[in-house]
Amino acid sequence: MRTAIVDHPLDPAALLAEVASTESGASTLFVGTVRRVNEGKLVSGIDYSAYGPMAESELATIANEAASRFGTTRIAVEHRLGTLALGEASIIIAVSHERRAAAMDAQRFLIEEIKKRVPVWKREHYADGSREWVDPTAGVVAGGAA
Amino acid sequence: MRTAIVDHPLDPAALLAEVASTESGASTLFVGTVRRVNEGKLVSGIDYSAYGPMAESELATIANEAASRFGTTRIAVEHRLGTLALGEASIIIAVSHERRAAAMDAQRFLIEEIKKRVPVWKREHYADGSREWVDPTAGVVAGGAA
Amino acid sequence: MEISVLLFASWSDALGPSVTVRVPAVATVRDVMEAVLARAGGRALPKPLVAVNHRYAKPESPVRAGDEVALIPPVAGG
Amino acid sequence: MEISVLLFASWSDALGPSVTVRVPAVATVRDVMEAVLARAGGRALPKPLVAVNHRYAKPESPVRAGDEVALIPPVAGG
Repeated sequence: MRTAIVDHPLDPAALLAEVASTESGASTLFVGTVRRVNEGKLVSGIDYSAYGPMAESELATIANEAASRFGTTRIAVEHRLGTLALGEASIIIAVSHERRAAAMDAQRFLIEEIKKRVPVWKREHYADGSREWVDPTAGVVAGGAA
Repeated sequence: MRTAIVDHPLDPAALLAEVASTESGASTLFVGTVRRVNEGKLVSGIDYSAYGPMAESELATIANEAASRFGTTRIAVEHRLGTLALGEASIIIAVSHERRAAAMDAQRFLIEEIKKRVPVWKREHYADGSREWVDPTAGVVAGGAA
Repeated sequence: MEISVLLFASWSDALGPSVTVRVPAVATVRDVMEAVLARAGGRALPKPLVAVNHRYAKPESPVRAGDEVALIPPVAGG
Repeated sequence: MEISVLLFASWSDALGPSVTVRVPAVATVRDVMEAVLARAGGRALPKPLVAVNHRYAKPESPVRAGDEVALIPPVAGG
């Protein structure tokens, strides 16, 4: 099991190889990438930043939860920080398990918990030159302002 | 969208690259591999064989169903035939989608339907020298014998 | 009419890669299946489905001369 | 006592990477939060959570001198 916050391009094949095992019947890879269009706006890139030490500890905690919930320690997660171009990967989650259903369940658990809990923020750059911090709770929570 | 029955080793990174797009926010990869232990028996390898033309058409049909059900044509599937060693990949499913939930839903739909419908068979070779056709319905359907 | 039926996996091991069976001129998948089962005799073989022209077919579906018919034992791909 | 609070994203843009606030000697996360909110004045900033020593903390959790306290605006990783 390994989780890391990194500042270099991610390598999906390396993470897949890292979790592979002859005990496994299935491996899954989740790759989050920078999308050209978000909420109707043309994106040109994204800055990812984090509260480093907490992001690392929260990532590790989530991986431990996945391990005990789904019964595999063959988990590798890397989250990238810095300025990413369109199509670049911001996160890769690799899971390998004896059983395919558990591998897929663990994959989904990991990305959903990471999205909710890991202190990472993104500022989208738009084609019109503007920038904005992405707030997934905006429009969900009433009166979100401090 | 591309599906194929092949007789060479599979390349996960190539399939991931094939479905990638700047329109996508998420890509998933499912890799099925030869497991060392199955039903308590030590496996030394697996022969995969198929009813070729039907396997190809059924794979393509399932990919088309996934495309219309989940709204993405960025799907690539390769199923390998022949004799595979422990740890080798028998199938790779790559899906890319604007939204992560749909990418993961499509991944699961594809592997479950392929397991049910594509006419591929495997004969496991065991460490003790014996061989056996794998019958996922054995012990499930009463009186399965012809 | 005579219909050649493709066999796979344990069925192919037991009876060869194909068998030719004789069925009525107006025949169904069920007729073909029964004719092949008769060839299997008492062997314990897993219950198959039938495909006609590369698609799974119901027992009541027609089988015509020239159709590609195959017995599909329980699949185990992926 | 004085507590230094780390800020991120839009909060950091508005108030800098950290602010130091004065709270009672026996203080809670809520006390710290209120002191930081006072610094934000009327600015529209997204509602944050608070972390103490790298873990999310409830409003009633204690804050002690030397704790690493951070305001966590809505996260958007992955």
